[in-house]
Amino acid sequence: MKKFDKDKVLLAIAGPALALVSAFLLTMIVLAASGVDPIDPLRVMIDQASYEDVQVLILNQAGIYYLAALAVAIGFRMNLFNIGVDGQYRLAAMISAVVGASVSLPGPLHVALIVLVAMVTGAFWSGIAGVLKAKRGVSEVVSTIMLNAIATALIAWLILPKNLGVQPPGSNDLTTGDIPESGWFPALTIGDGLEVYGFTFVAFALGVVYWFVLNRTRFGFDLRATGASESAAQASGVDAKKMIMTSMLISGAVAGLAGMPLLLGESHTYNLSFPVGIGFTGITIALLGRNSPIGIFFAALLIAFIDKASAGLDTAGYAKEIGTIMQGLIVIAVVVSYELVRRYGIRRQQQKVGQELAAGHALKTDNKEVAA
Amino acid sequence: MSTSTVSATSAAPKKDGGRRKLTLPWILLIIAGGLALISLVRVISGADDLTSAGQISGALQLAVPIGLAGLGGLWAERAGVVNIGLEGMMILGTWFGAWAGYQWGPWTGVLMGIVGGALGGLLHAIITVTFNVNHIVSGVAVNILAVGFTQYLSNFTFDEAPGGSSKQSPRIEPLTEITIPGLSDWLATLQGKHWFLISDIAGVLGGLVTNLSPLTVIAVLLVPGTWWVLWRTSFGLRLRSCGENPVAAESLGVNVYKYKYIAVMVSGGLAGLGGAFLAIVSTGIYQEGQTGGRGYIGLAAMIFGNWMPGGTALGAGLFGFTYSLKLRGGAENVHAMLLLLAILLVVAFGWYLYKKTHVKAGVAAVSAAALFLWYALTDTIPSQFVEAAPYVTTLLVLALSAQRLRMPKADGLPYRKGQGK
Amino acid sequence: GGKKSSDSTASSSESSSSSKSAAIAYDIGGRGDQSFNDAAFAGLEKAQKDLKIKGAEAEPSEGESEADKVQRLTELARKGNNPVIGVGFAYAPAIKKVAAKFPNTTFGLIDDTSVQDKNIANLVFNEEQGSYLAGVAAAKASKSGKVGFIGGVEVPLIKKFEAGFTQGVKDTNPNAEVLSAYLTQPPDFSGFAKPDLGKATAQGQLAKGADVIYAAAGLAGSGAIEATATAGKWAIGVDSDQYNQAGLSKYKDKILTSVTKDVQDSVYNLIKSVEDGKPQTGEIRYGLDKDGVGLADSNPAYKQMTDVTAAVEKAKADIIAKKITVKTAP
Amino acid sequence: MKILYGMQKPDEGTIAIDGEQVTFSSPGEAIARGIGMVHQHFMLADNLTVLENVVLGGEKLYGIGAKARKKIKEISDAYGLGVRPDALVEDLGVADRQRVEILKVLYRGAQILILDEPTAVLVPQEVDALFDNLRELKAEGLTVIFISHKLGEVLKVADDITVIRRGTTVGTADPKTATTKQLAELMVGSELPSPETRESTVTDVAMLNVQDLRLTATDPDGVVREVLAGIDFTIHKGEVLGVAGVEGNGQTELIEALMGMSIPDGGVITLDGKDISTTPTRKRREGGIGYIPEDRHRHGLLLESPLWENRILGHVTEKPNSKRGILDPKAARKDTERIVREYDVRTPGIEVTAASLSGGNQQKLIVGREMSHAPKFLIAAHPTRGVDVGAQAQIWDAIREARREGLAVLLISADLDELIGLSDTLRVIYRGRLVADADPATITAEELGTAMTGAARGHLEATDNPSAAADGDTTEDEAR
Ligand SMILES: Nc1ncnc2c1ncn2[C@@H]1O[C@H](COP(=O)(O)OP(=O)(O)OP(=O)(O)O)[C@@H](O)[C@H]1O
Ligand SMILES: Nc1ncnc2c1ncn2[C@@H]1O[C@H](COP(=O)(O)OP(=O)(O)OP(=O)(O)O)[C@@H](O)[C@H]1O
Ligand SMILES: [Mg+2]
Ligand SMILES: [Mg+2]
Repeated sequence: MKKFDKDKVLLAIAGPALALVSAFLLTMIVLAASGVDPIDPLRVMIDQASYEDVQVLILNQAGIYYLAALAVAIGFRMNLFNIGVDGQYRLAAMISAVVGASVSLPGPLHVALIVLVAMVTGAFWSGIAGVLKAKRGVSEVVSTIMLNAIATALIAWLILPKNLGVQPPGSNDLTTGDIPESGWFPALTIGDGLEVYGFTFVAFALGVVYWFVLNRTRFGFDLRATGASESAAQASGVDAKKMIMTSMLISGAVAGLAGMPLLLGESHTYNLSFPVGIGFTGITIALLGRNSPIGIFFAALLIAFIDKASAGLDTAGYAKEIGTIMQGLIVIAVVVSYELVRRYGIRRQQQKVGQELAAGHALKTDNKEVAA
Repeated sequence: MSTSTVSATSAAPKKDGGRRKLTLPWILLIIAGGLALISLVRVISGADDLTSAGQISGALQLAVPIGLAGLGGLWAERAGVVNIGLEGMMILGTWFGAWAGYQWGPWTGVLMGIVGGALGGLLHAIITVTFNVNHIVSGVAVNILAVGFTQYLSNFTFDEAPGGSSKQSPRIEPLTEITIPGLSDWLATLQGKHWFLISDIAGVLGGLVTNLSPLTVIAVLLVPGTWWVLWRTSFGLRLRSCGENPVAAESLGVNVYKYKYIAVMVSGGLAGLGGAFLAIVSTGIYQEGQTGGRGYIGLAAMIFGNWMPGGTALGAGLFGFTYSLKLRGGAENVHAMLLLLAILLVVAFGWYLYKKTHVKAGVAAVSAAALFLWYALTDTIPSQFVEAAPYVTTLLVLALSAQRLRMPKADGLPYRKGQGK
Repeated sequence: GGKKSSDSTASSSESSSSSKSAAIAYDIGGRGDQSFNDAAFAGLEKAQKDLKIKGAEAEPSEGESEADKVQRLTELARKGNNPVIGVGFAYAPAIKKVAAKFPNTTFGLIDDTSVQDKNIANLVFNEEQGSYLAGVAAAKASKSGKVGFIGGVEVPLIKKFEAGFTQGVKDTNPNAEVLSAYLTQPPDFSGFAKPDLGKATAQGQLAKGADVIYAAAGLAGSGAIEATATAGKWAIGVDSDQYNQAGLSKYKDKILTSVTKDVQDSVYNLIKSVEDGKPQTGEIRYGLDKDGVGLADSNPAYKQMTDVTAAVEKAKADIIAKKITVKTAP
Repeated sequence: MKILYGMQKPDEGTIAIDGEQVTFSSPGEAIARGIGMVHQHFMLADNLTVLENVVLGGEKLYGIGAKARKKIKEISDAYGLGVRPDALVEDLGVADRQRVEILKVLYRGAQILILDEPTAVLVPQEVDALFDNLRELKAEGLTVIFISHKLGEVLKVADDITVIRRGTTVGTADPKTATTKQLAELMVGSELPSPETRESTVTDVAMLNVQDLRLTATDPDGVVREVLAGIDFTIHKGEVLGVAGVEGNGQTELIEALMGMSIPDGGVITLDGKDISTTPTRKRREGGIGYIPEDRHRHGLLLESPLWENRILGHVTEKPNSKRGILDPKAARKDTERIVREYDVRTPGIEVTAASLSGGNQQKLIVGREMSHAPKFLIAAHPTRGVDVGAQAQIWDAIREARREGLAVLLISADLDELIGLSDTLRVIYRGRLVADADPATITAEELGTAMTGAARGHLEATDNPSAAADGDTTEDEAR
């Protein structure tokens, strides 16, 4: 049994390593093909990441991505494709910012209220897709795409000064007003004024919760079982519709949290330039991290690194799209190499089964093809 | 994958002919009814643009890229490959279409747009078919790469061209538009009279024959074309069999890999054509971020249309229509839609009452009343809600229509040759 | 980005203050948007040429947050660029933070006066005044008494354009009707980038009888201009003189005029003031008076419409003389 | 057979057809050489019509239109297959599918026909019809390779018998002289197990009682059909109630209703004195219902998960799998090892995925899992389908053992010998109703088969069988 595990570890490392190497090689080929120095841009990026302030940026961004990716991963774990994380996250950030700015409570309570409102809002928005799927069989892919756009319109309306928004004098921006300091989440200050959002740590802690719930609770088992085989899960006693609803709600609630690091740690208001597209990056990261809390962690760091490090490319005279290309290549390289490694692993396992049976009970002898 | 087909027949005694089929007369009747209803709303609300020729041709133009992306999705998924990379393939289509279009004319642009999309399809096929990787991952990767590559390439191409920049291409010569001279004028006058139903029909027909881009005609023809190829040729049969039961197909000597490759490349090509349409016909220019999620909407249209070409076209048409309503008339048109919705709900109320489902009837009645009130008490609705109209409509239609979606059975599932049982 | 900026910036990133250097941080869209950002770049370019200084640029990436803006500005400031100009109101909170850390650097902030400091120059424009003139011209040129306004994205900035335009139309012809529409809602800023939406919207307004259409929609405006010109009606451009824009040469005859917004000059002026040792600070407002906004008259057809130009001139004089105050919100 | 059909490549050895040596690298080549195969698991695409399934891959022969339809009718009539070309395959019963498969092969003009376990899902009458078909084909000069576990059938239909075990030929036999016993010994190296259970353990304590169960299903088009009606039965402690029936007559629905996977429209289900008619599935399982599903891949296993997680499946709320909502993987693992040991599941470990086990071993794992929770009532649907003889015996033993200790069993099977051998009471389900009952001690498979086609009703007596079967058209009238 122990030997089996060692193989597993080796295989687990082989995948990502193979992937990163080939992704960087491919990027270099692309650069060389377009007549650009293939090494220097990469050097610039790595250089960038050696600055403390960029590192903090990466970490903070990774926390945001981590939450978004967790939200997506919860859906994926039971074969629900929540494309709507983006809308859920924005709506939740907006509503919770409004609530946060309009009340004043003692510190921890204030923060807790904002977080709660965000989770409820996110869950509400994803819950619509959940109800439509469970009750009416509407594909969540379609409904969440639509709900993203509807969220945009709804936010645009809500944030008008005549509704819930504020237009600060002299500004062309629309905001939700400022959250008083009691509603800020304490940050970890390092060096000269560099702040790691406190919520970043909450995000990573949530990864542990995610792992625990999924792997150590009955609910998590049911959820994974549903994802692995809906029919088998149903026969095992899982109420599929309830499961769809529950996981959609949880996914939305976590999506709602994705706006919190920024809202509680940086902007303290929701405005027109609050970032868009986090949910989509979350999809990439969840897929890259194969829905595992650790995988997602590294994937979030990697994507955040490329994001932030490539931002410095244009000041160094290179197109910063190199970063985007690199992300695409990494996704492909990672999944392809995972697949290759997986196939190799299965082949080994099959061989083992075969050998065992041949040796022990002589039911089956060896054979080269693998049956799935 | 090829687990026992044996137990699939769970349904017990089944009367034959239980399946009611939509026959042509029925479809025509439904269309006529819908038109009459819209006409009624137009007359009451005075929103004359509801069925004007411009409205219809605008709708058509907005629907074409979505419809093409949807058809692209259909080709891939009918062969068992989920294609969420449509957006990326569309982006490639806009870029290649514009790049070739501004240099060598629009038709070359169209061709290169298709090629560009097909290249994206090829990549998707290599990853999903040969490497058997999760189709969604691959699609997402294709999307990211398409964005990255086109933006990167623009720095070397459009940026250096006169009239272009790193974000947009120089102008592309337009394709000559088709208008049937006498007919469209006659229809236009007829429509101008604002008669009940007749003007509406004239408007719709007028929209279909006025200032028509040849590419629109091609795109529309691709709908029946796709149906014919996939459902009436042996090529199509083989292709669909790969999406339903690849192992069975393999056991009959069908080269599943080949068909999947072809399907995904055609899929990319169609999405690319949609992109080229955007660049060449809709705008005459490549513009970064121009597709703006239309690939995803196309995918939604395909699911909406139950993986059938006609349904996909219907989904795209619905979206194009509401979108055009929103853009052209904004508040007024969408306001009129409130009335339409209210009337539809009254119909639903009657139906539920007849079916004796009182709770649903109640909900329908209350919603209808609320909508009537909203309609009567306001003259317009906030532009933000107008913005959401196409999406809300799609969602409502999906939620209210009975869902019996049937996706190809092996759609999105991994397949490896020689692994069936 | 590409090769062009490399020569100037690659070196400036290494050696800091040996020679003077100014920097701009772009708004979403970045350089090449043929609009707002490009105008700012033109100002920097002019400064590079005339003042012999170096220029640095930095573009935002999609979906970035305030922290990234802070980081970008900090980096530009730390490398000794002075002034550092944030293009667009989105930079306001970031500039507030960074300006405090670099008291000796001047920060320019375009389109916002909500954050102020000794070393912040708020470069703002009276877009509503230019738009008012466009409204006057439109009302005069319109035969049907219906004119159209198309905004790219429904944000307060663009609503200023709408407000001025509508007021100008109504003051000139109280019976005229203004049809207005926006292409997208924030934070979906693609309304500035989808010409096909501009086209469809313009076609809708034309169908309703509008015969002059003013599009304040960035690039999407080109679609509106195309549709309007094709229908033989008048289009009014925005930001720069679109009559002279290469991409629109086919439709130039039907581009009545354009509402200009001299971002280029404002950037240049700020850089120059820093260079001269008397950095601008506080609100620097560009209105009709300083020709910071205005109405282009490159189209000969426009110049021939003397009743129109006369009305426009009169309105302009009235605004400068403060006889007319133009609203900034509809 | 996969090799013969070009789906897999041999390491060594030769194949000769008509004395000519051949090698195949794809099924296409095998088809071209006149080989046709009916697979153990049907190779049909549900969402395509019969016509489409038949012409697929052979479009060049007669096109895909009217000509092909004519040809299909021709073949169908010639061999009495009764195939409707335009029906969707998903609407067909198993026997019909079987015929479509045969038609597929004939359509291609195969000279060599391979049938892998073609009778596994057929009732005796259908088997006879199939054999008639085969004899006709034989008369036309076709070669037929017939693979089966059912020795009686082999003896009945074959002209020559080869026995294969563990991938090698272990012997040949002449059907005219060989007996099933001899064949069985060749096959397993020992005597063939039988499902016979003679001593009765039936008590008079009712464990499961079902009264007037009714279930309707609504088609997507809104047509309401009755899939179960008037179902009444009681299973006592220590009793095995066997339900015979052609597949698709409501067995699946009955199981689902008992498991709580579908909500019946009427009727009462009582388990051990408690009304569970509206209890959710999970509660029913906790309450002592064990379930061996008819389709283990769909309903019994998470194929891509390790064995120990499969051991948890269905019993996640019970010991040793979890405590107070929290899983206990350690205990679950340990218990999995026990099951592997006790039920002789052949696997190198409990971390391998369920998919990597053979069907028989998967089934043993499921049986072990269900038995581990000391069920009061067990639903065993086709417990030995597709399972090798050795595993079959073990599974039967497990059921017998539990029955002795007071387990009530609902046994649903297409294997009539298994039904007759294992059951204490027999009922026949036809079109959603229990139409007949019989005493397993006296009934024969043929008589039961007659009742399954709906031709006989009421209490089946071995002696009045002929009169019961007399009035009906017995073979054609199967479910659709
Ligand atoms: N000699 C062998 N060498 C390697 N693998 C074998 C051998 N015999 C059988 N197998 C494997 O065992 C599995 C079961 O084989 P197969 O389905 O052909 O058996 P079978 O004899 O047809 O059994 P059944 O009668 O139950 O269908 C297959 O996946 C096959 O690959
Ligand atoms: N190429 C191979 N080499 C070794 N073992 C194999 C190979 N292919 C299949 N097997 C073994 O065959 C078994 C699974 O085969 P498969 O899933 O085809 O069985 P099955 O047809 O369900 O079994 P059964 O016929 O007994 O019901 C496993 O034990 C697997 O390890
Ligand atoms: Mg077999
Ligand atoms: Mg087998």
